[in-house]
Amino acid sequence: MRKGVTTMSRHTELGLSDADAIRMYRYMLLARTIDERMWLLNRSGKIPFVISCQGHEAAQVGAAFALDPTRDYVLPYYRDLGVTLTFGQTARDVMLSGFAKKEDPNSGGRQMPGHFGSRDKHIVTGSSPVSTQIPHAVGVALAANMQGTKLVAYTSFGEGSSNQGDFHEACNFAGIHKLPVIFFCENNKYAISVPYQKEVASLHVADRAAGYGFPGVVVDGNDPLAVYEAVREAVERALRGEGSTLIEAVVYRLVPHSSDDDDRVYRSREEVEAAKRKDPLITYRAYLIESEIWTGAQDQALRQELLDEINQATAYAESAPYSDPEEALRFVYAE
Amino acid sequence: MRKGVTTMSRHTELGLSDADAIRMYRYMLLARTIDERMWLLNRSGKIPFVISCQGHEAAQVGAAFALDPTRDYVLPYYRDLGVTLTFGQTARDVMLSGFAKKEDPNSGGRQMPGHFGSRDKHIVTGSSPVSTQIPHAVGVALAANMQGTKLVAYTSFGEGSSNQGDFHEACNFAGIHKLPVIFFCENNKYAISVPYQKEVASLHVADRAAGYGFPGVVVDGNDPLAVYEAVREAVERALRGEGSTLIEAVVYRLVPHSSDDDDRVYRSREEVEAAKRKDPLITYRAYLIESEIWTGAQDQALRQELLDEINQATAYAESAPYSDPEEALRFVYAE
Amino acid sequence: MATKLYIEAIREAMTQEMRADANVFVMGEDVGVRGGVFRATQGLYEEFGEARVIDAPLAESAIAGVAIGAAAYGMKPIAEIQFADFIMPAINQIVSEAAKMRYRSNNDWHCPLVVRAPYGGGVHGALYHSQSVEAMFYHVPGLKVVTPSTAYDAKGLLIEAIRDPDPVLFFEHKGLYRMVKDEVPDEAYTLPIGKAAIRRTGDDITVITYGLMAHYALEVAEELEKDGISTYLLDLRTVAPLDKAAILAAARATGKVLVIHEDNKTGGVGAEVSAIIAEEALFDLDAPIMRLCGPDIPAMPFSPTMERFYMLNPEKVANAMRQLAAF
Amino acid sequence: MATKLYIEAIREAMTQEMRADANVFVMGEDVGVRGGVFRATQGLYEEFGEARVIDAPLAESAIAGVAIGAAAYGMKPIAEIQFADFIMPAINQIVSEAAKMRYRSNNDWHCPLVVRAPYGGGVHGALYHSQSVEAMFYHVPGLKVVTPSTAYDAKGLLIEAIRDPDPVLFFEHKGLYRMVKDEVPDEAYTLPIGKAAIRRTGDDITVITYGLMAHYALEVAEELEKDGISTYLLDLRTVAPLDKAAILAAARATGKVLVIHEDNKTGGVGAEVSAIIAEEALFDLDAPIMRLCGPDIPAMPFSPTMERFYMLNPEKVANAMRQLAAF
Ligand SMILES: Cc1ncc(C[n+]2csc(CCOP(=O)(O)OP(=O)(O)O)c2C)c(N)n1
Ligand SMILES: Cc1ncc(C[n+]2csc(CCOP(=O)(O)OP(=O)(O)O)c2C)c(N)n1
Ligand SMILES: [Mg+2]
Ligand SMILES: [Mg+2]
Repeated sequence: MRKGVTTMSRHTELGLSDADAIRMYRYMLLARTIDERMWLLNRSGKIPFVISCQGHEAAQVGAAFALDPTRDYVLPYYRDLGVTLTFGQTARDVMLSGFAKKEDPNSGGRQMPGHFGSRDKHIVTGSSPVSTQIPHAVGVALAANMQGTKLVAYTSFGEGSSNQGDFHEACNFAGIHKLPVIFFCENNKYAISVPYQKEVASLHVADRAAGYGFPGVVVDGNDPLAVYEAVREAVERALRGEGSTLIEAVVYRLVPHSSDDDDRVYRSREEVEAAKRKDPLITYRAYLIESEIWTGAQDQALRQELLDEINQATAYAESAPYSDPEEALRFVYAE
Repeated sequence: MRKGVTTMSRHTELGLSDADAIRMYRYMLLARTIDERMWLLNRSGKIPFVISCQGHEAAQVGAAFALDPTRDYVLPYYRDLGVTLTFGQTARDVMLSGFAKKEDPNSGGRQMPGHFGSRDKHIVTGSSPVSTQIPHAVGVALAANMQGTKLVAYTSFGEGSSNQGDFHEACNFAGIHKLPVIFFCENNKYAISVPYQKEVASLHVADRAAGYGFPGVVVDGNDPLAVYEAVREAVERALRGEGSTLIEAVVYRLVPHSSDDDDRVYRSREEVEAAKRKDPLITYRAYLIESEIWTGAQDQALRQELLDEINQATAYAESAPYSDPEEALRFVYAE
Repeated sequence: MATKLYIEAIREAMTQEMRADANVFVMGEDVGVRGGVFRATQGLYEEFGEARVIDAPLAESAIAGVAIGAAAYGMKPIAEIQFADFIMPAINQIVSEAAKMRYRSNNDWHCPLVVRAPYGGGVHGALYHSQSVEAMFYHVPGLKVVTPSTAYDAKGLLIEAIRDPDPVLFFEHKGLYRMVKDEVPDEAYTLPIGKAAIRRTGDDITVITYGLMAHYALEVAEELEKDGISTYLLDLRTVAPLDKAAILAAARATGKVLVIHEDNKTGGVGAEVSAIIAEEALFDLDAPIMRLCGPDIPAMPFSPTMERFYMLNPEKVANAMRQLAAF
Repeated sequence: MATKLYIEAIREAMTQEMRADANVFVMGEDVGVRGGVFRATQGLYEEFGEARVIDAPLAESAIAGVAIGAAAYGMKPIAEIQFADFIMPAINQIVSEAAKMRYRSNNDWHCPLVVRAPYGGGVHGALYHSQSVEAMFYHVPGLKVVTPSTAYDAKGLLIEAIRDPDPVLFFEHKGLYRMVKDEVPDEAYTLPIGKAAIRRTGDDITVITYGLMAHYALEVAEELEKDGISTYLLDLRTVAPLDKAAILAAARATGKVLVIHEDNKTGGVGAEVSAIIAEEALFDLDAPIMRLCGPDIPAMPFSPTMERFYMLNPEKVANAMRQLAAF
């Protein structure tokens, strides 16, 4: 189906330029391609661990695009490569983290990959125990309020993690103080092997917002534009001083939970195949092409460009030095 | 207003006999009168601590009346004297606990008053940290299910305590497994000094049920019959295997939080006076008299009877022995 | 110099730091209009308003977690846990997050948080309003744990804790709030975290302790002096980091060491104090390293007979000190 | 007798107890269809069904709290915490509830709960999948804490833990799961909680340890034997309650004690072991009580250089043992 130049495409209706729409795609593809590389490196024994964003890219990039990296703060979780790339992390950063090298900007090689953090990129340092970042986001919003700074604190987590007490306590706190927080749940219907109906009692995670006096929204997480729209609305609410929003982006994790997992035990291949047909990398590219702002040739070129970038990043990271062993003793306290 | 014999009164409509309706009143009055005595004992320096049920009696007795003490288990909180009396504790039990005597059935004088527990009365032992009993109730229900026993696990807590992570995690667990639990929130609008709008973000605590896939109900906690009705419905649901219910009983705490509190700093006297006019002990007695099943003379007689019981209980408890000091070493583990 | 109550010193430390630094704020249950259930924050709400004296919902993990987020952003939160017993729901935030934020980010982020909590027994607080909880934290690298025994120390150490760029747990013995009064300068001052105080020197026995027990030990030491037993008394003041140099010097001063704490014995702070001495000053010892501690029972009962059984008191302290002196 | 892996012994203990007692059930994250992220519960779901092998929501406080309620009612839950690092959100339930239920009810209620959790490092687990957490619990009266080092001990102690009427924390070193294999009877048997095992006797030095380190120490002891250094090796097996008699006997056997653990040093289990000896066997010592432990840093880094720096290994153990022998 071809559109005439006068027919507005969806991104234009949302106020996004063609270049923006393509930039979103670029980040999604960068995230995916890095992730694929990480798996290769893991399977070839070069890095001990990978935890994936595959299938979540549209949700992550769509959401991060609605934020302002110079104004807002993000408190992502381990899958959120799409968020941290949009906030300025590079393929090299990610590879340095994968190889656990000294230069890793997240942690100097101290943490596993997927444990993001960068003060100058407004990415608050994260840990492994799930959901602990959710009250931190509320604290960032509270602090900014106190200092008279307008910003949005964005935090994301899986639907499994919305069952932790910290989610509840944080939402309630934010609700009471009408804080500018976006609670972004990437609902991929599994917490490792545990399926949605065994981990979440409500039909939607978004239903939980009713308990905190702010809106809960369900959005198709395979559609970056729909996610962008929902998050942008939440940002506007937050900046108007109207408080928090809980957004549930429905996605699917296309690969096992992590490099240590084998998902064949708990998910049928048919289910995974069906989800792959809705892979946002495919559907969004199709959208761009249909909108006549993107071509197969451009796509090929972009893929090559990103691969080059990732190849360089990998080579750099692989040969970069580890921290000296005694470095382990540093930064327990201020020095 | 007089009613003819043919006009059904509310309790009759609920299937409660006149004797039942009066028994409810008796428990309410017993709870109130014991509580008043505890304050006197505290103010005269005889017992170090009191935490009150005053204002919550209708909610507590109405709820407990809908349960079956031989079948169901209760996991109450510190205010729930009305529940534990209805489940068979006596004035003497309460006084032994107030005086921290060896014979105290809750704890042998180990815990403060208001920390209930009695295996043979189906009252699961409780602690001070709020909300920990909520997952225990879910565990009782789960265990009974596993053993093929039909029962209801009833747990109660303040609205402040509904902000703890344990509330959320427990409700979610119960929701997933459709367990026979009644989550009963006694919303007195304060957590010690913190008013509702600073502690709970949702308009009603009951709104939170939406996040757990079971019904949430708000009921007038000053009306024992309304509470009875709501809890009975929840019991029936639970026994039919349809799962949990969250019930919010709106009440008012008529006295300070505890004997260590001074509520004049944070509540206006007008507010307290207004609440006292809705005191369930007054309104429910009026209902009984209006229904022509109770008279002023009977009321006087009952008050005297309860006072006698409490006097005896007090005298008994006061002269009962303390545990020997070395008893403190016992029951750390099975002996 | 004016004498002030322990609790007044604490209140004054907070008040002065809040005046001096707009980033300092207080958050906890009932800390606002009510001024705290012990009145430690009394007057703060009136002076600084509800935006800086926040009555938090009843949710300790959120109190810690929100404070951690605010601290990471650049504020200096003072979170109050109403009773130390109720810090348990916040342990994940304190241990997994506050303690590890600087380390895990390779010094990119840090967490200038103070958590205040009243601990300790002997006040009819029963099982859940009497506990000592310092031993659950002194083992955790990344945390500092302060347990002052005097009003002077409380003020100086609390101001230091608020200014510290890393998380500090500040445990206040609730029995001291209104029992202890000593000279406290009106102006702000700091005392270093991690430095013990020598309360007296002596030749016969060494007592190492902290909190309420520092008072009992001092009282008893003065009494024993009359019987010719001279006591070297070290008040740790900070249980993490421990002042190792001061501990070793104290042990060497007399060669006979008694470690005292109210907390139950097994795995308490006294274990580490003893182990440090046994590792680094063993040949300076003339007697086994004694410990006088609470019994290993889950917590302190409510009944006065059993509560007294649990609690140390000057008499039990005197017995142990005399026993060591006689060794 | 067949040799079995450490993890197989654990699985077998659960399987046999579940067959023997319908009240025993398993609950935790991914313990069902997935058989646990380490496969410790593999096959249980197939044999016992989803009602007794419960895939819990991702909420550790509920896992502990629901299990506690079920235990109070009369079931015998085995709760799995996926990694010991993630036990922190459940501490309030474990410490305030499970540990105190019998005590606070004056023996009216009790809590026959087992909490299993894999702990320990050296497996590229980084800061939050490598920690040792036993020191946060061994101080808490009302809990028992078991840390087996062999498949034989793991099975016997786990069966004992399941049958124990009180709460037991059962910490499995994840590095041992597939590294250690030894003779394990096919039938059910129990070993007493609170009894240490003498792995070898010797005259020159005593090593007291547990977990993975027990293997390193044994390996090194055999090597040192060739150099004429004879080692008495005590494997604690249970860190709460500690086997005091065995500790004292071990210390007295050689007069030179080295305590080893992977957990960081300050306030670790080694502190109490050392303090017990310094209190009750001081004059039997010929050397300071040495401790060889992880460094006092928040946790073990991911990078192999820093992880190796943290972890003890046979070489570091040998150095310490030789140093002590030379004393
Ligand atoms: C407190 C805690 N418990 C357990 C884990 C182990 N774990 C890591 S990810 C995960 C599942 C998370 O599921 P969800 O929140 O849905 O996120 P998803 O991985 O599906 O994106 C679990 C159980 C953890 N990291 N933290
Ligand atoms: C975990 C924990 N934190 C703090 C306290 C101290 N505390 C006891 S009761 C209470 C307020 C409870 O409010 P709510 O749940 O509304 O019950 P109410 O007393 O109003 O009936 C607080 C803060 C506690 N007991 N437990
Ligand atoms: Mg998920
Ligand atoms: Mg309330």
